[in-house]
Amino acid sequence: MNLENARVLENKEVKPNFRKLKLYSPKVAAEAKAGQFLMIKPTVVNDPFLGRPMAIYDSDKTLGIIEILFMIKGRGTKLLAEVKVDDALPVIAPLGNGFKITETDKNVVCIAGGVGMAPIYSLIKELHNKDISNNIIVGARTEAMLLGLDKLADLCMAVDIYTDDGSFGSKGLATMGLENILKEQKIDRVYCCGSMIMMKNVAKITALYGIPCQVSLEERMGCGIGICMGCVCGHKKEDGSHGLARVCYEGPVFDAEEVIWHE
Amino acid sequence: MNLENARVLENKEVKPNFRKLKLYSPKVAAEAKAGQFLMIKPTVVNDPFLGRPMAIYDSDKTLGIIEILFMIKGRGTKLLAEVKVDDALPVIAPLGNGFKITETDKNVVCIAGGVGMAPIYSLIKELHNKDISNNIIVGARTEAMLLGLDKLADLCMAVDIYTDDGSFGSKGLATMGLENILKEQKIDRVYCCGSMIMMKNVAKITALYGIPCQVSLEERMGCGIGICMGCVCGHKKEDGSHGLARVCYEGPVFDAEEVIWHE
Amino acid sequence: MNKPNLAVEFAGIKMKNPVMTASGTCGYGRELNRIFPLERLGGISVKGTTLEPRLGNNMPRIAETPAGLLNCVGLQNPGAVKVTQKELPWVVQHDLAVIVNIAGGAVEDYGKVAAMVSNVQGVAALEVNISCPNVSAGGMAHGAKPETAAAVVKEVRQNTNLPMIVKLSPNVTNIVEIAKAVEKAGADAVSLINTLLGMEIDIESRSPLLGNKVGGLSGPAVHPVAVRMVWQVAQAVKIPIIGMGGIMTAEDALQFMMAGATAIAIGSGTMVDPMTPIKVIEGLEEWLIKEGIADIKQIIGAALPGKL
Amino acid sequence: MNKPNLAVEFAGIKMKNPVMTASGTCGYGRELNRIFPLERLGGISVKGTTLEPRLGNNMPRIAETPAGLLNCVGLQNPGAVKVTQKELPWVVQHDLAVIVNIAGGAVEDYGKVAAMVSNVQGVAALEVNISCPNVSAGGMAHGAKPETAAAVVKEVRQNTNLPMIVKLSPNVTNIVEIAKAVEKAGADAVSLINTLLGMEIDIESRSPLLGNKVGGLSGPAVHPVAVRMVWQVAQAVKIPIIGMGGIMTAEDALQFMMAGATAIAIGSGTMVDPMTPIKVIEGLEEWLIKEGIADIKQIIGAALPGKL
Ligand SMILES: Cc1cc2nc3c(=O)[nH]c(=O)nc-3n(C[C@H](O)[C@H](O)[C@H](O)COP(=O)(O)OP(=O)(O)OC[C@H]3O[C@@H](n4cnc5c(N)ncnc54)[C@H](O)[C@@H]3O)c2cc1C
Ligand SMILES: Cc1cc2nc3c(=O)[nH]c(=O)nc-3n(C[C@H](O)[C@H](O)[C@H](O)COP(=O)(O)OP(=O)(O)OC[C@H]3O[C@@H](n4cnc5c(N)ncnc54)[C@H](O)[C@@H]3O)c2cc1C
Ligand SMILES: Cc1cc2nc3c(=O)[nH]c(=O)nc-3n(C[C@H](O)[C@H](O)[C@H](O)COP(=O)(O)O)c2cc1C
Ligand SMILES: Cc1cc2nc3c(=O)[nH]c(=O)nc-3n(C[C@H](O)[C@H](O)[C@H](O)COP(=O)(O)O)c2cc1C
Ligand code: FES
Ligand code: FES
Repeated sequence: MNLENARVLENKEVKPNFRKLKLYSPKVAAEAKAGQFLMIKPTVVNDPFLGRPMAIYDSDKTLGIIEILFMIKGRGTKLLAEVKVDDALPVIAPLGNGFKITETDKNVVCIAGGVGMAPIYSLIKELHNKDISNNIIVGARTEAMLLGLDKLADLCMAVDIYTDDGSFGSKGLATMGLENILKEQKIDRVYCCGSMIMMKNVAKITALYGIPCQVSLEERMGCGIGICMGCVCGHKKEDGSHGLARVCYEGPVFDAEEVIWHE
Repeated sequence: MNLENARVLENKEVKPNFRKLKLYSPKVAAEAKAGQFLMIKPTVVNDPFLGRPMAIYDSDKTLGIIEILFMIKGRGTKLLAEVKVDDALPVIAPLGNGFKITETDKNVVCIAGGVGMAPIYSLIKELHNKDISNNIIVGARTEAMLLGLDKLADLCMAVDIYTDDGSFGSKGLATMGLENILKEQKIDRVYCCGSMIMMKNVAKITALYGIPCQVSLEERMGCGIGICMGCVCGHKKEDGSHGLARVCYEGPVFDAEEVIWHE
Repeated sequence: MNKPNLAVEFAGIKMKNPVMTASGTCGYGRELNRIFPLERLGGISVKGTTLEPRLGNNMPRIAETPAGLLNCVGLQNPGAVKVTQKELPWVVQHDLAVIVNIAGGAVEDYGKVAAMVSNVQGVAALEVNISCPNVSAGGMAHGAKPETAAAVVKEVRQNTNLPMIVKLSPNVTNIVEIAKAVEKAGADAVSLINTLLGMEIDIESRSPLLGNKVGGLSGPAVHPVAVRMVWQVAQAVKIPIIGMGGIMTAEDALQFMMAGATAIAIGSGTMVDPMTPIKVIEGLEEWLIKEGIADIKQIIGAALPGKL
Repeated sequence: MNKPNLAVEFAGIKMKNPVMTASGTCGYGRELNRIFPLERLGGISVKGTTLEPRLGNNMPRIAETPAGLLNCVGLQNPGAVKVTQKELPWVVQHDLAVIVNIAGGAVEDYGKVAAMVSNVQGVAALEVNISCPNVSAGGMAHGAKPETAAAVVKEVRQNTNLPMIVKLSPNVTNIVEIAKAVEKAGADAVSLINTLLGMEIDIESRSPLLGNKVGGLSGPAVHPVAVRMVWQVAQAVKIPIIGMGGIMTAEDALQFMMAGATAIAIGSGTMVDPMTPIKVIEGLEEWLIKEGIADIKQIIGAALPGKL
């Protein structure tokens, strides 16, 4: 884990309301694992006060570069959208436990919903490097919210696309794509990051098919480093008892079956 | 009075711990009078919360540029020292009443102590444009705190320089220079901006010689626009009664004889 | 959509929009009127008026704090006679609700000031500041206890027919108790919050920075405390509430209204950017349009229990 | 100049420097120890321990505010048994003052937890959090009144021989009164301030944002209130004070010490930047060197009246 002011190399709009930041941060780039995140602040002063959790979208150890992909949502991301090249942004990273890849997996599924593409893309890259066969499903409400397709194209990866309104790819939910695949192929593992409802449904489907699944959860965070108990989710322990786990510290990636989903 | 985010054109160190900012602000440049000030913030967010009062050091109506000259003192000026070209800084300006110039004056004295040069320089420029003969006295603790000499040289103005430690110019206080001039010449008016103790002494001397004097005061400010009563100084009214005046609104320039100086 | 209706009416006070400037942060309106037409505001609460002229506290009177400021202006004002003769006649010419903030040390002083101010035609209401130290009770604020707060309110009630807003101090264990006490004593509305007592120490001189040592904290820093108090008080009293504390944006103001405030006031925000009240008014209008709400009154108290 | 002496000793607690992490913002130290060696700290106040395990409040538990945050974690902790068996034995291995923050609903619970924790070898002191709602008195905080505060303190006193620090709530009209009451009841030190009660409303959903509706405000926003309270309490009690509230820098910490605090604690500052406590320790040392002060104890209370 590193605490540093990372220099902005690029701040680019990728779609209306979505931007990508390139940051110079060699130490983080060297350590980052797929599914880990960072806490980032748009200013060096105390306004905003808290860091914003953001998945590490991409990292390049050689160049010492990391990327984040984000949606402009509230005040913090609005300010983040306005940072300039050469600004130095406070960053704590990499944080949390990323996706656990099983080297012996033959064929997996990765599902990204909307900006959930951020952690999923770095996972896809790693699976690609490890030559694990991967079915990629991307879902979004509408075409304007489909992210990361350019980067997937650069990796020459085929992608199954679903939009709620049918504006691009198939009309419908990404979970439809998942069911199709599970019906037809032998799948060793499913990975997912998207809205809570999407992840809950993916967890349901994979449980039905008896296939292990990992999800990357989202919660409001205070510290991002496990000290404030601000970001807990309902969690089944190994002994079956119910408790709480910190999304920032025990997560953000959990085995889907450990998660107690809200109704 | 204008409220705007002024773009930084240049941020330059003029002496260790002293910097000059050039800002693009055509409306302010068009309105600014010598001795007026602005409220400026180093960030667009709420940290720091209050604007910092700064004299308008120079302005160029044609180019739409204003300048401030400042000492790095506390957190706000530290942040101001770090702004980058193209940053947009919240500015309220021009504020307060500047120096009152009497067109019929023949021969005046301007005294600047340290960073008090900021408002005095713009006054010198205006007197120069009006062809009023001007004796300039600059005082500072030491050579490293002598400011604006380059700009005065550009105006081809002769300057009497005093440093407390004799590191440059004459050793001693600027008030010594004032007494010398008052003994030798017929002076119509004295203008001064410097430390409180310098201004108080200048006020004493000019009172003794019966020469009108204007001083530019400094006080901690809340609003800078006269609404909070945060910046008052002791003030003699025309009827001789003692009251309070707002440095930001009735000042910052006052007739020295109106000011009730602290002991 | 048509322009949404921003007007509110409460305790007999009519405002074209719910946005006021807070007492002590807008003088009598003269300076702000040079920046924007005062009529744009729903109301103005003028600087606290005391019976005698007051010079206020020693300098420094302002200390910056994280997301806020401390002030110890100390009720500098020309006294009730000059205020009623010179200041109020000017401000009441303008088409906005003019609220006169009154303050005092002794309980009787409040009554006297109230009577004097009530004679001025065009004043919309009194705002009774009970955060001032109670001179006859050892310097504790009038507003610190239900009984002392009620005593001031009763005294003013006897001296005015104007709507009476009572401005509550947040420096109490139980704001609800105080709000109920002033309601019972005859208040027509409450406004909250006044400033939180704070201190900044100058580590160079190793002493408190402000001339008065302690000062009142205001600005965004106090916003969550103020919203909480409005939300609590709104559930306990029937009289309307003016909410304030740290409002910088329309969103900040909406929080107060959803917490139960009928109108809101802006203090520190105006000091930092004098256009803040106008930006808030415009922001409220935009938000109503975006949400398709025809009348701002519909959101008052929306976040109170039972309203979901 | 030689290295200045940063060590402080008070109420029988020895610290190599006056900087602690505040309860609830450092767990039991395990996570921070991966970032810097825990021994660098003067002390640690572990997460509030209750008799029974507690799951805490619903999400969201954190809301950002201007220069601060609201939390409603709600004392999530594994309960006194697990804390004494699993957590404390780990943290007391480290060379720093381990302070165990205890909390409860019923007065007797405090006594029971105190007794259990006091059996753990190596604990330096107890910190009694009296900001929790008093279950047998209708949910008002124990710390809201002198009598109820004193009752908790007496109960704990009977169950421990460890130094007892009492942590005061700032949500009171008169903090001095409470501080005096707990001193009289047997407190060896006081720590202040706990969080200010606040609320943030989510204008999208038109309801309070936090799972518990209200939460505790901390961070720089509260610094001036906390400094003021320490300054007031320091003039009224003889027992030492641990000051906290919004410390981000050595300068912030120095304000507390000049106001009369013997030690200081950092909470929100650590959350935003886990190196904050270390930066503060280093900053204090630098400041002492710059000022030519050999021992930090010399500045304790420097800003109190009569010290100038
Ligand atoms: C582990 C993790 C990884 C994430 N990765 C990404 C990513 O790669 N790209 C992306 O666009 N978003 C991501 N998010 C969500 C992102 O953190 C929020 O959208 C962002 O914090 C909103 O900040 P704001 O200032 O714009 O919103 P505001 O509402 O102004 O924020 C106020 C506070 O609420 C918190 N908050 C608000 N919404 C969320 C949310 N949905 N999740 C968590 N905290 C929230 C903020 O962090 C802040 O503390 C991630 C969240 C988590 C927990
Ligand atoms: C009318 C006027 C014109 C000024 N012109 C100049 C100028 O041209 N160049 C220059 O270097 N300085 C000038 N000053 C002083 C300048 O405003 C302060 O040095 C500056 O505000 C310090 O800010 P800071 O954040 O570095 O200090 P901090 O101590 O961190 O500031 C904290 C607060 O105190 C206020 N403050 C601190 N010191 C002063 C001070 N000496 N005067 C007023 N407010 C203060 C700040 O504005 C801020 O609100 C002027 C002051 C006034 C009133
Ligand atoms: C400089 C200053 C002066 C104030 N004077 C008064 C006053 O005279 N009477 C009063 O009731 N409140 C006074 N207040 C309190 C404000 O009216 C308001 O209640 C408080 O500042 C919170 O609002 P804000 O955060 O928007 O500033 C003053 C506040 C400030 C900052
Ligand atoms: C997330 C969080 C959890 C807290 N939990 C506790 C607690 O369990 N017991 C306690 O006495 N104080 C608790 N506090 C209060 C802090 O210990 C401290 O008193 C307060 O936050 C002020 O300090 P700060 O501004 O440095 O954070 C908590 C504060 C935060 C932010
Ligand atoms: S955000 Fe603090 S524990 Fe997870
Ligand atoms: S700074 Fe507000 S009146 Fe001068």
